[in-house]
Amino acid sequence: MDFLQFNPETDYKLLLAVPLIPVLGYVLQIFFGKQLKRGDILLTAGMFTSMCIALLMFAKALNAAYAGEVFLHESVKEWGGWGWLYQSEPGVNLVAGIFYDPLGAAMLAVVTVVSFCVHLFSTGYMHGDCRYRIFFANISLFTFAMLGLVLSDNLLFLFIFWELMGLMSYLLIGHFSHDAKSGFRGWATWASQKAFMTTRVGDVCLLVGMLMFHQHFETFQFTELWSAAAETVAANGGQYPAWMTVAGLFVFGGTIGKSAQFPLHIWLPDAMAGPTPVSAMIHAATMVAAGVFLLGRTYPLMSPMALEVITVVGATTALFAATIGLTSWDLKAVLAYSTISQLGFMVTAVGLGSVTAGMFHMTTHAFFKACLFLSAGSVIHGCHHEQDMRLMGGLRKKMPITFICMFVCTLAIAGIPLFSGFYSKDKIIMAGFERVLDHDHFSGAALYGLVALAIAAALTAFYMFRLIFLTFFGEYRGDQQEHRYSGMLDEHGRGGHIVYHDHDDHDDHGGNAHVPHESPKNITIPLMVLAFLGVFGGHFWLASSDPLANHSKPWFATMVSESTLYGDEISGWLSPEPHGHEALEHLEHLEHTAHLSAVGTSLTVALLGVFGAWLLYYRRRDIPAKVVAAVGPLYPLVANKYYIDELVTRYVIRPTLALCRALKWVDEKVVDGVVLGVGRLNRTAATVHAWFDGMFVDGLVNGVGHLTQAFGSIVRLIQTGRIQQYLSFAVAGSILLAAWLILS
Amino acid sequence: MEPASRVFYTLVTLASLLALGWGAFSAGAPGVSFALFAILTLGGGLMCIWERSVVRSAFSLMATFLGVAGLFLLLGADFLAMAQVLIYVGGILALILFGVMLSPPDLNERSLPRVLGGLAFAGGAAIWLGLRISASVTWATAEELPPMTSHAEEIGVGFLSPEQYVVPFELAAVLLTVALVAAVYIARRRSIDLFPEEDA
Amino acid sequence: MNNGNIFLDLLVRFAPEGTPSWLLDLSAAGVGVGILVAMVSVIAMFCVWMERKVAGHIQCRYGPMYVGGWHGWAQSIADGVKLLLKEDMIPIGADRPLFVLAPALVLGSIFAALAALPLAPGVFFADIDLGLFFILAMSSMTTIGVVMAGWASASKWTVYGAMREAAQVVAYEIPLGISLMVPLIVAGTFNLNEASALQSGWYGMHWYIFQNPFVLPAFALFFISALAETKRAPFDLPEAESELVAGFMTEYSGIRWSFFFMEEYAAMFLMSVVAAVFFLGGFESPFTSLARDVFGEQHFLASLTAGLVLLVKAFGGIFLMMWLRWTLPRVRIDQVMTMGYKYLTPLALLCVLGASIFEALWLGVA
Amino acid sequence: MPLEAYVAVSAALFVIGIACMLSRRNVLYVLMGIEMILNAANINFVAFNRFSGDGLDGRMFAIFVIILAAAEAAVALAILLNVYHLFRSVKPSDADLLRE
Repeated sequence: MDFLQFNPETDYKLLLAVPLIPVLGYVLQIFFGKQLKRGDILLTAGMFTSMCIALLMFAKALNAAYAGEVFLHESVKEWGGWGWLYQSEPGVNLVAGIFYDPLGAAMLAVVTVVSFCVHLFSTGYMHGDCRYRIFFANISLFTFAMLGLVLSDNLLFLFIFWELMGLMSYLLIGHFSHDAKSGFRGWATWASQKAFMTTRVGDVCLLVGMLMFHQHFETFQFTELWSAAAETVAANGGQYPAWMTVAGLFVFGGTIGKSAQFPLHIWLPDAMAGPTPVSAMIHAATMVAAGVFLLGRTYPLMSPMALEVITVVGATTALFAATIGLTSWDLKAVLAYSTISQLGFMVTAVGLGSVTAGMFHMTTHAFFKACLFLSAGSVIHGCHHEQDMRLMGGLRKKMPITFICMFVCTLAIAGIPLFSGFYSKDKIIMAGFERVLDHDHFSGAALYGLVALAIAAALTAFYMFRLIFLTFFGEYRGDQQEHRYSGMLDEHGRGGHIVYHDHDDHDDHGGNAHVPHESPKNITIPLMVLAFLGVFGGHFWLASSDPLANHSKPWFATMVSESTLYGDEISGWLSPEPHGHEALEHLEHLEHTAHLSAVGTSLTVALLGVFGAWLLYYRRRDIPAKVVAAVGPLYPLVANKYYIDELVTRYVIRPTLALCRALKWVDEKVVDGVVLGVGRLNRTAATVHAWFDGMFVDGLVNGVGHLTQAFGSIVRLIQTGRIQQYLSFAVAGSILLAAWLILS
Repeated sequence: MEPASRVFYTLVTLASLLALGWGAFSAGAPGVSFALFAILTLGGGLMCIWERSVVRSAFSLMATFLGVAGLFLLLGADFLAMAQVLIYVGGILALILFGVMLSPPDLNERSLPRVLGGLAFAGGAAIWLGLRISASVTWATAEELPPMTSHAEEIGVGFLSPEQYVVPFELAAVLLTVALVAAVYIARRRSIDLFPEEDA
Repeated sequence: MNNGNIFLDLLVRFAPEGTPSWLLDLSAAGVGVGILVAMVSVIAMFCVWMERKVAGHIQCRYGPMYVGGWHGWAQSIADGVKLLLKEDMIPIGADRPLFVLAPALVLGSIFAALAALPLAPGVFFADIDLGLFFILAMSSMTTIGVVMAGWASASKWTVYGAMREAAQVVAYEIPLGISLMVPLIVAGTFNLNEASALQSGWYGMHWYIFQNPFVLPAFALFFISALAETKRAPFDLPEAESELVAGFMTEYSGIRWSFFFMEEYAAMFLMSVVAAVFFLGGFESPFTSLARDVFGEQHFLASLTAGLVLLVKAFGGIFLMMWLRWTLPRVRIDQVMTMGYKYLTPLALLCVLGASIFEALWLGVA
Repeated sequence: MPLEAYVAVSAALFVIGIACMLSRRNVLYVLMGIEMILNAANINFVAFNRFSGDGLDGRMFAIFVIILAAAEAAVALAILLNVYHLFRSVKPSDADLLRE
């Protein structure tokens, strides 16, 4: 199959087309959108095209991977990049280019598929929205930013798209802030600002780290950065220099902000103020994935010390967010905290030294989390924008398709075997065991990470099944009005911003407005697609002529490994091959043990969690209340998300504002005073100067003028303004001249 | 007709008859032709000065132009003669008539002493100087002149050959273009008015 | 300048010995002028009759049918007699000398122009080297006559008509002259006889419009400009009868009025002949060629054929002008100006450029 | 005719042109006077050219003078119309704003 072979002549054009189609659609939509009857067709079709191209390229990549080829396409080297701020001398040489490696291939496919599904879903979900067209335009540009980020071959352009994504998340989370009828209006404004400002902290860190690396390595290109890092470390005697740890941690700061790691996770739960499709995009494919993707790109730059910090932060996030997920009643909030928790898994995996596992989890998570969010959206849509799980229940019968989709994705996220999440989570835990069991590489951080992840995995299974049981099993509680508005306000800790709206302004489904119903096809079809991918995304064996031959080789592991990601040279430097028969045997033994332990652990924790949820929220519904009573003040602490928002408000925002006021005072009193003083001094000097000017300079000039006038008044006696008089003079003069010439 | 005009035109007629007679006497048929064209030229000019109506003056100018064209013919410059008729009569005179008709017809005064004095003084001086110049160099006499031929082709070649007049020719083209553009620019109506109070 | 004039030749042949040469010249000129006047009168009368018939048939009627019998052929003669017998009126406020001079100037200048026309190869009044230039110069003088007539009549209508005439003719002289330069580039001569003789190839069909691709558009431009120059519809603004009574000739009547009338038809004839000579082959046609072959180069019948061919071409042009007059509506004065200055002049210049380039590069002249 | 005759006519025309320019109080007369002066000059050019041999210079000069006269007439007329528009007068003595 020739078309599944890489063709260097045309591939870069196809790859360029993938991000350019959405941005072109954006431009058309913004400038000419009013000419289109419907606001969605253009961009959805564009996204579909983009997805098809990305999938074609993905198929090529997969084909190459199964054939055992290592591929790494860099436009700068292969096709010639786009020179930007290029100088012939070394210095700031910026060449924008495309970087297509296995990770990029996977991400490109995931992003386009999820984005297309979200587009399709939005045509149903956002129906009737007053800024429908703008919504589609923004979501396309959002996708463009992520695609550009994935394809960037250097840190600077990655940063540019990173910032563009920040802007788009701001616009999309705040989507409802322009909708006067929306109950989310105030909250959306607030949440969008919060997301923007919070991620900005991380972005500044990333910028600082980026510039530190550029200062030392004089490049932004990933491949050059990696080899420069290898050379530097080798020159330093195998030890990472201290500045690399610092710079790596700064870069990781970007990930903390973007991927909602502790303590900058606070923006993500609030991001659900935006429309549900936006949440799906942010949680699955774009925003938070960007942070993890950044880690994947910069992994070779991270020193062991930095990686330990990363492990600790990731594990803490995973565990901490999972506990919050236990107590939340809001359907989307549970999913939001589960995202934070899963992101913690990914970050921990990178910290534990298994980039493959982290990226794998990111990919599978993208599918099932997108499906979960869209299902939640479907549920919310079906329940007329009700989000409280206490007001749901029994929806299994009423929304069968949504239920099935959500259920299989819950199985996936809970880590049930044969579902994609199991494979990726299992790989992360296995990475942890490898580090813990290996005496050479043991560290406390790794042990902490392993334990935290195991607990978090159990909690994940628990709260996810809690969600399923609350939402889909039991009796429908939507008509129990006493639950409405109760307990919701403290749910988000800032009830003032939440006004749960009861509007059915686009209730075109007919019938009883309060009876949940299945969503229309353009909502369920993306669900089914994503559910399919959520189930099987972990162990695809497509692109191979013989499916059975490769059934035990998950595509991701085949495609993405450290050697395919960073090249053999760099990966060899990162984890040197063991030498000697003994060492090799030891390694095999270690792997075997780790594998068994990991499978055992993940199975145990998953089943434990599922069983707990079944017990507490299906079988014995009285237990949760008793538990709450038993733990005492612990429950409000967790339910209020450990008061992090309050802490941030008190210890970060208020001091910042105080500082600002102080600076303002300095500016007004001191700086302005100096400036005004200089101005007064100038005025005084100018007065003196003006006096001099008026007396002497003007006197001179006027004197010349008067002199000229005096002469002019004499000359004007013959300047009568009569043309004919001049003519007579001329004639008389010429006659005299001629007479003189002749007579002389 | 006012008495002064009668006297004036009688004098002009007498002078014309004298000139005709002198021409016929001195040179026969060519002399008559010359005298006719000279009378046309000068008579038109005199009438132009004399007539009170500017329109009549303009029309009398046509006689001058035609007379000059005739003189050109006698001098063997046929191309020039026709260009004279085409440009002066068909173009410039039409433009002047246009100007006459676009301007007010209220200026009919003429200063007789100034006309006559100017004519007498300047005429005496100029004729004397002209004769003096022509006498100061030895010129070919009318009988020695080469036969007259048409010079249109010669003039055309002269215009285009780089050794001769191509630069002045191109300059003249540029001048004409500039003049026409300038004329259009100047003549277009614009909003400025030096005496706004008089508009009321 | 008058070498080759057949009248002079005849006079020289039959004159008694000792006759002064200037007398011979003068007599030849007189004879020529007499023939010219007669010719113009006949042409004008025929054109008047023809115009009436053409107009009649275009408007689905017959036109004059009674005077003289066959299709009213004597109608123009009757009209002419009537005009000659009418009282010659001059308005009180008119400027008498100019009023009298104007029709004479108009007719005289057109006669002067006609003097350069050849009647047949070798038969002409004046074989002027700069024939075309002469024709243009002389016909431009009619403008002055028209303006003079308009002003001398001391009437609003006439002054308006005169102004329009001046503006229109000055405007259209430019494209007229420039479009004539295109065949001049091909011909290389101003002389009408020579220009006609140069088209004798291809059995008399080697016309200038076939020699250079830019002559045909130039011909169209020339024809339009000629319509405007001769004040013919749709450019008959100086005498627009629905707006200005009769334009510059409102106050004229009788014989003076007929002068203007004759001038108009003489000018049409003049322009048609110029068009025929400089665009449409002049004397040359397959018939001319055939007649020359049959009778011999210098034979009287060959010359007659050539003259008739030119006459037919000229009347073809006149017929086209009449056809247009009775078909097209009159345009407004601003449209006339716009067309002349904005379209015809640049197009004519383009034609000159194209023709020069064609001659220089394609044919390798220069 | 001898050269003197042409020169005399030219001189007389020149003088008439000067008188035309000076004696009338209308811009148009100035214009007409200029044309006469140019014509007088042209007669001289052509006459001296004819009587000095078979060169072209004189006639060429005359042609350029005619070209110049055409350009001058166009511009002058435009100026005249503008002056009339501005001053409501065609007297050259009225257009004396610069005098002040």
